[in-house]
Amino acid sequence: MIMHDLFLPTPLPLLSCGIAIMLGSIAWRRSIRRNLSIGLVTLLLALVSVGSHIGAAPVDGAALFLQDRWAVYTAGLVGFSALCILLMSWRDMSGPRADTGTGPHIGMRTDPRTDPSIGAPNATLNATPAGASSGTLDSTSIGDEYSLLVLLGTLGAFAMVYAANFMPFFLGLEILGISLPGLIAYRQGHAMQACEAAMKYLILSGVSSAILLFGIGLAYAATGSLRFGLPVAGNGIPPLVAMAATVMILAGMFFKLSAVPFHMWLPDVMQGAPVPVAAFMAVVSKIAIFSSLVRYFSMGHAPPFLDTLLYGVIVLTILVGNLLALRQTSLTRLMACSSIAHMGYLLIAFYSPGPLQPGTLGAYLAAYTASTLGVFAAINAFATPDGTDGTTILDWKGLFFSRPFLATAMALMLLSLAGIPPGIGFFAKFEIMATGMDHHRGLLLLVLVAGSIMGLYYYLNIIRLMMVPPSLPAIRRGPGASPELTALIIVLSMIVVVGGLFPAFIIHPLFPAYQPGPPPAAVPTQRLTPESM
Amino acid sequence: MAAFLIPLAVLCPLVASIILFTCARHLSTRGVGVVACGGVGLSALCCVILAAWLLARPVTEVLHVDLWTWMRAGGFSAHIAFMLDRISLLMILVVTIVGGLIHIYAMSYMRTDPALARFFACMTLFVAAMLVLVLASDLLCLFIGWEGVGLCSYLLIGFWHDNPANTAAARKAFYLTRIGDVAFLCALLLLATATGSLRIASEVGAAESGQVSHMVVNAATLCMVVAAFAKSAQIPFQAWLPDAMAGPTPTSALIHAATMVTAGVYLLARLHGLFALAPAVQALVAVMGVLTLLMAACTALVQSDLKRILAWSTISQLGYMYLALGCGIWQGALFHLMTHAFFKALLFLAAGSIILRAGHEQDIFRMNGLGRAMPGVTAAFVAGASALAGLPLVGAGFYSKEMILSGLWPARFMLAGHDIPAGPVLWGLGLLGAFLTALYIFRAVFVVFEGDSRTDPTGRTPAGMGIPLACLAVMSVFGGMVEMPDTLAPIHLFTAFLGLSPPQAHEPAWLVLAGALAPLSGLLAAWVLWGRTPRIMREMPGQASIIPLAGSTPRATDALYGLVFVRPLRVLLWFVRHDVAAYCLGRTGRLTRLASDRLELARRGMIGLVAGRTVMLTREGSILLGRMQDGRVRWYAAWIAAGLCAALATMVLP
Amino acid sequence: MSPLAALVLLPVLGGGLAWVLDHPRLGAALRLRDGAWRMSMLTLVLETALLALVTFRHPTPAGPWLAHFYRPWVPPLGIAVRLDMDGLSLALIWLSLVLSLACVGVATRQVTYHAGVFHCLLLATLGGIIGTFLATDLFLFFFFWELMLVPMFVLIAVWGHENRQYAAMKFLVFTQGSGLIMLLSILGLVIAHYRVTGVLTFDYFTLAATPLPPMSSMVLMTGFFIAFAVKLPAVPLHVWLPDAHTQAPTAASVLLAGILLKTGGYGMIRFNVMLFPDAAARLAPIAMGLGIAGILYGAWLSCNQRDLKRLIAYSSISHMGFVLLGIFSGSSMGVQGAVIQMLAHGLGTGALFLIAGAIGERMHTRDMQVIGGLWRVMPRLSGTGLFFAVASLGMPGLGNFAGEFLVLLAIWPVSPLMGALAAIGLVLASVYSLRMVNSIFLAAPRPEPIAGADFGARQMVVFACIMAFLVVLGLYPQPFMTFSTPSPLPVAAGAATRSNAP
Amino acid sequence: MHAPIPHALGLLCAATTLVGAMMVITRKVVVHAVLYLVVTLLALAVVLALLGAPFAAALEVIIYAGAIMVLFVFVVMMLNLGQADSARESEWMRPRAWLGPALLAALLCAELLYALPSLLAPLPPPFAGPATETPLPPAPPLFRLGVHDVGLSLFGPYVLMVELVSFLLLAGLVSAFHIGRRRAEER
Amino acid sequence: MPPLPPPPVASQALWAPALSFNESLVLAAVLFCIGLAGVLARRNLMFMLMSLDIMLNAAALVFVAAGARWHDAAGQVMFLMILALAAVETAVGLAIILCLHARGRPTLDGDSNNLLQG
Repeated sequence: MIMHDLFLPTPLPLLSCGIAIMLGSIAWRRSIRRNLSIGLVTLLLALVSVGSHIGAAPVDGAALFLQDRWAVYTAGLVGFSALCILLMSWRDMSGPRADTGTGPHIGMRTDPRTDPSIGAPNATLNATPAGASSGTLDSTSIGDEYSLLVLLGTLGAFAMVYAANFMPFFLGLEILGISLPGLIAYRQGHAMQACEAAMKYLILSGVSSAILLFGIGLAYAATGSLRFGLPVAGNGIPPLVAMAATVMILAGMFFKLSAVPFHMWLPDVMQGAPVPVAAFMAVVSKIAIFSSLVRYFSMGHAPPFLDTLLYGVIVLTILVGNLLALRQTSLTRLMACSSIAHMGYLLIAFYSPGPLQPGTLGAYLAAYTASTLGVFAAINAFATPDGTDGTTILDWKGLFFSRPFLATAMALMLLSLAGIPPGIGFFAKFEIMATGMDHHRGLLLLVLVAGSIMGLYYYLNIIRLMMVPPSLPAIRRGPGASPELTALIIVLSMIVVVGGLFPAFIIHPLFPAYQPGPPPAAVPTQRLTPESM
Repeated sequence: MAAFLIPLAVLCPLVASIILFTCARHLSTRGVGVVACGGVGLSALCCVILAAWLLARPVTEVLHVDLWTWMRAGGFSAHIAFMLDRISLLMILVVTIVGGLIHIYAMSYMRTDPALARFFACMTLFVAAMLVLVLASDLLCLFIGWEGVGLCSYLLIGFWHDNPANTAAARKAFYLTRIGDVAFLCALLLLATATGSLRIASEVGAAESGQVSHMVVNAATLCMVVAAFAKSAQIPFQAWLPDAMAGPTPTSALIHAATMVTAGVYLLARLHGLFALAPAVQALVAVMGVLTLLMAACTALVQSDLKRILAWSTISQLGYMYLALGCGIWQGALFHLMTHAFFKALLFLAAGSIILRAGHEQDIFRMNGLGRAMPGVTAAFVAGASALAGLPLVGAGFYSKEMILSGLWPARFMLAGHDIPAGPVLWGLGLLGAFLTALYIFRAVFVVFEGDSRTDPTGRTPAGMGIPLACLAVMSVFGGMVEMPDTLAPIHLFTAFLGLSPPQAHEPAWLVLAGALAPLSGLLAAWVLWGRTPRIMREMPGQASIIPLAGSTPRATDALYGLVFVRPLRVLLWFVRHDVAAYCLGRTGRLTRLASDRLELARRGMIGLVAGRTVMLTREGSILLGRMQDGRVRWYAAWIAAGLCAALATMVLP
Repeated sequence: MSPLAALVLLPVLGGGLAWVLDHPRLGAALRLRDGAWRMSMLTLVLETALLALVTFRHPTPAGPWLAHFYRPWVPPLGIAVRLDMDGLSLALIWLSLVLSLACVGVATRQVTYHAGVFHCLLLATLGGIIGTFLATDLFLFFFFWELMLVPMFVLIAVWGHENRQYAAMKFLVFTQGSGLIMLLSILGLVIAHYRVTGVLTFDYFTLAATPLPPMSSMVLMTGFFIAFAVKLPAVPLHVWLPDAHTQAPTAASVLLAGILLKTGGYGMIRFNVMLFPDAAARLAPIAMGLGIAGILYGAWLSCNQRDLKRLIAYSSISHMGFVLLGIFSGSSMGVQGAVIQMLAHGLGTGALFLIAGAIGERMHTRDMQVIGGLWRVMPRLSGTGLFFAVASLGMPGLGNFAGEFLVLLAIWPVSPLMGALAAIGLVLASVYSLRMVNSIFLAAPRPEPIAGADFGARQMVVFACIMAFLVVLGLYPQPFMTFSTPSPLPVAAGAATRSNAP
Repeated sequence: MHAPIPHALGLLCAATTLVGAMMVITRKVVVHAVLYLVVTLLALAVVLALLGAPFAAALEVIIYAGAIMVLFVFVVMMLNLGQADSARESEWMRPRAWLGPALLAALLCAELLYALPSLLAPLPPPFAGPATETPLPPAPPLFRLGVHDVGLSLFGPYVLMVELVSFLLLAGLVSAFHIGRRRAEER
Repeated sequence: MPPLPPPPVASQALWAPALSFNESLVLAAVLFCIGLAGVLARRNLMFMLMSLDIMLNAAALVFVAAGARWHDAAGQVMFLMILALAAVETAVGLAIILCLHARGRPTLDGDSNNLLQG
């Protein structure tokens, strides 16, 4: 009927189709492997098609969706991350566990002493109807919604990334936000923790959604339009309404980004969540929301009345995130805190629009994505069926000697996060500093330096622990990670190293500012005027 | 040929030293001795040839050997360069010949020591360093030798390192001389900055032509005086030398008597042209010299350790030399330096023989009556003692001391425009010193050799020790006759050797007479006090009562050092025994951790926590509720709300 | 490939091969014992040969720069892989190689615990250091600057002594943190240049021509200065050093003291004094004050230590104080003196750490009061130790004195008081050096018998070489001084090379 | 300007809404709160209707006050709450516990009211921004938007959003299903 | 997004409102704050969920009022979306509440027995 004036980026219908097919498949016969495969294929297709769209882009720009370079880039990152996360959970969801008899476990710790709910796992297993393969898996009954929820969450993230209107943005956000409690609850063995994490997430995200919605409402009241962007107060409306709207929208976004003081939930929730889901929260949802944030302010041109707010939030985020991370003993918690800090670094780049900014944001997002995914993949690979869960830092003690490959990869990722060459994080942090320097964000950069030093401490603390020689002379070589995890880790390591050594190579195809040649002349020199110096 | 011989003279002992250091295990005791003595002997041979060569030339002839440019930077350049003139010729002869004799002596003396190779390595290295010192034509090059002899003295004093006292003495010596070295370095920097070079000749020339400001000359000479005093153990640096007797006796003979301590004298004599431009400094040198002379002589009078007596006498004799230098009689100082090298080496070596045969006993009061048991050594020691005391005609010291004393009489100081005729006073004090010298050395002679034999000396003094003793004894007796006062005989070989005109005899003849009588009266007094009734004096508790001040001097000095330097340094060291910066860092780290903890607490809901605790206390039995008060989700939500409020506030507020 | 790039890459590649060779199965297959060690030696020998080739290549290039390498890296940001070598870099690279050879030759064969990784990391550190000495693109410089720290961190953290983890952490946090401040300065400079000229570049020569207002050049230089002062170390920022040096394994201590500290001095010459001459002149009083403080404070603390390696570490602080003093003395003489001092200190202290390592290996302690006199049992080790202790106290005729004297001579016209204070450091130097000598070499031996042999011929050859270097440096430093004078910064020439390079 | 009676009705409904909301958050017994919530929602529905959105008002009554509240009641029944629970609730609701939240809420309210257009419309805005240079009309006109308008918009340009909302519902369904089933299984 | 409809005919569109735009905004703000206070003050998860619903309703009210102000149906479309969101949140929240209730937190206390904390 109105298809001709619809504009729809391809990943969205692709994902929808995937979800529909998956629902159909579940209805027909439950099989986790098939669901996972469908999910992987869908995500792969979506990833491939991030740049394409259905329908013609409306000329007046008043579309629900929009597909510019930035959206394509972040959508690519989102798709890639979701793919990685689904791959990461492949072993846990589908691996044969007849021999261990512990059921599917995602980053689980099946220590019967600590977990009261593990009382009768076998009874649970026997009670479930026989699954696809050997009849001992309960993964068919438990795990089949997993890929569905991942796909749904990814769909929400895509919707946010492409959104040009408050409505798809808000819906995407909520789809993502509603999928997450379900995903969080996948943590077997720690059912109470998972439930509690889900509860916390739901309540707090509800509050933040309400704030965001109220903000959007005010924006709508001020402008009479749902266009995704800074509201400009319309006829008869005092500008303060638009400003309040912006502040409230920002607060909602900051909650999802877990910027201080809206950060409280993240460590708890990530600790309670299964490892891949924690990765999903740390990467997919944050990239999506960050992408929207940048879009909202049209590449970070924040109005001046937000200066105090942004300054305060950035400083607090970096400092508090790093300070919190210093004391953590749980690895997922630590990653949560460090991700808070990384959001702070990203916000510096966000807050410094200019010729360097797109490259910086791209580089940093890519670095953050690859490194964080790598860390989580390593944690997941570390978790072995016999009960060691990689989420406690002390578990990693002496890993360099028992599983050198895994430890090296982990060290590489952590170094990249800490911003030490040769990881891509080094270049990314360098770019952030360059961008900030360009804007004379001296205070923020000093805070960044301080935060980086603290970060160095806790990242290297893990590396240090991994290098503590094992007390037992007999080195037990743990079972190798499953092939898909190994491959994933290798790919991520390659990205981290290659990106670190040849940053131009990674970023060049994405941003016109990165085309070779003498760029300075071509760069708009709005910031080169003497008075800005 | 000569240009080749100078480096060779330095190189011979150096190579010997390197061989001894590196091949210690492969050499027999004999081999070690051969290498060491061969090195020094060859060097002595070179020196003799050089002497023959140079003496055949006019007196003003100076042989310069520039080996290479050491460093050249900015406007400054320094060279590794040697020069041979009459002064350095005298010095190298003394060093190599006396040194050679001592080496020969040491071959026998140290025969049984397991670390013989190290000993000789240090000894030969010392000779090499000393030769560098006296031959250098560049002050920086001289500094190599200057520090080198210090290092060797450190190694040799602490040679028997199993005893911590020895190593402590060694370090004390090094530290004190190092202070002087720093002063020397400052002098070098001053001069180098002023002239851009450190050539001795050019320095003196520049100073005399007025290129160097008066201020710089004064400062530089003052620094050098400090350096020389430290090296020569003059007040206030006198403390290290007596302790340095902890080393083997040949070491004492070579380093702490004959050569190294005279390096300061040599330096001042070498730069006499420069010092002539700084009369105030010269006056200071003279005053300090005479003070040291008297103080050390008094101290020597109350010592009971044979080697310490000799050590204090060294300090005292060096005081003479500085007195002479301070009054501009640098040739007298050099003359005394030479004779002192002879007789002090003799005295030390003889003392070494005595100590060896007395079973390593050094207390003179425990070795009476050795005279009959070891007549040869006794004779040598007495010869040395009379030379030291300056007994007229039979002691080399008489002539050199006479030269100084007669030069003192007319001495005048030009201080701040005033002409102070200080000569007679100094002369009188010098004469007193001569009296004291005779007194204390013959005290030792009488106590050691006279009286009943208390100890039973064993063995015989081997020929390897006897021959050097004999040679040195001959030199001590006759070495002074190369220069005589006109009153006695017009022999002025020494001044001629230095290329100076013989001194004009202005002084009355009774000066010579007084100079001769003073030591004789000292001898008499010693005989009266110790020769006749050794027992009584020996039993007298604390000879310190005779000269109370002198008796307590060494202890007082040490105490003073302790009070002024060591104690504060120790205290300071104790205070900063930990790295302050590291401590501060630790505090910062703890603060950071604390902040992190606090944040964590805040996260858990500090307010809720506090409130909960209050509730728990006020209402009984609700521990559960108290724990429930630990704010969680609401607390998080409250943060969100608070953040929103703050955010809105930033917007609303201007 | 250009020799310069090969110089940087060769150690890294060799290290990788060493790692591979250490694999037990591979070693067994090749019938190779100590495969990693042999590979490292081979790498170092090759590297030395390469360096010799660069050094004695004919014809000598016309300018002061001996070799160049240029390859674009991140063109949009004006980042390039640019390596240039002048006499200063060459001298320091020679020092690095000599020391690495010494420490691989003497100290690392005993490492059996994951020897392959150990050698790989050692060589990687070396590669990073050489890169630091060569890089003339500021980004590249920073890249290497950071890169060399991680392997060193691992070396300390895994192979170090009892408190290694803490020391490693401290080391990395300090150096890395200061590095970030330097990065801020680099970026500030780049952006200032960009504002003026519109050209975004990290090229050293181009940036050297940036006209800067005095205030901002001061701020930028301070950023550089802090990073280098941490590395050097200057006094309030030295806190990491004693721990790191003490806890590091022998080879890492040698590298740390011998070369890593020199990157600080190198950076100060290359990036502080030459990039910001005016600001450096204004900072000079403070820097020189820090230098004096370092000389005295380091020596002072050194006097207080019982731990042998700690004593040497603090003495390093004292020696590097002279370097700081010389660099900021404002005269070429001072810089020359600082370079000589760096070379001499690298050799001397490196050797002392090797000896301390040898002692630790034999006695299993670093406590000087426990070690007791060694001369009777190990005369060669003790003699060597004595030599280097004497060198460390500034004996004329050895390298340290030449450096210290030149520095003092340069500082004297500026402020005789400072010169005198610095000279007092020499007294303290004698105190700590001789205290060390009298505690472990020339002292009463320990009652119980000592296990372990004296130095063998191989060790003695290595040490003899180092001694010979020190003596040559002390008695004939002139060629080094002439040679290693940092090339002046001809702005026009720099621009010319830039235009030629691509 | 306002018609007095509808305006009074509107104010009354608004007041009812607020009072109801206050009662919701202060009740001890969950069922009471649910009932007050229903009252609040009904009053709000009237407000919506008075604002010219009858469709929204109807949905509010049907879905919110109807369906969702039934869900609440259902859960309350399942939870099997008793006297002990209400006692605990009153235990938790001491004035001290209200102090912080009330302060925060009041502060936020004050800030929002400051930012929103004043109730006394003709007053000049606090900041004369560029967008408000034209004098404000005394009372802005409101428009009635019926089912027709909403339907056109919903299935016209926003049809994709309807699809997205369906996925939102699906996500909620799956999540709730998953969580709920886990409860059932592991009990 | 559709272009704004043409200005309506005054007689048909202009309608004397029972509540002015400003009043409804104020109502929404106060309602929002009451809901927020409820979330902050109550420890029972049920009450939290209800407070959340109040907040969402406040936001929905803004959209409706603004839609009437600008004569834009998108406001009511948004209202619908919020309604859906509220339903979904409530459903998931109640599921979690049941889950928690069944597993050892029968008091539904959001504060106590937390396993996840710093």
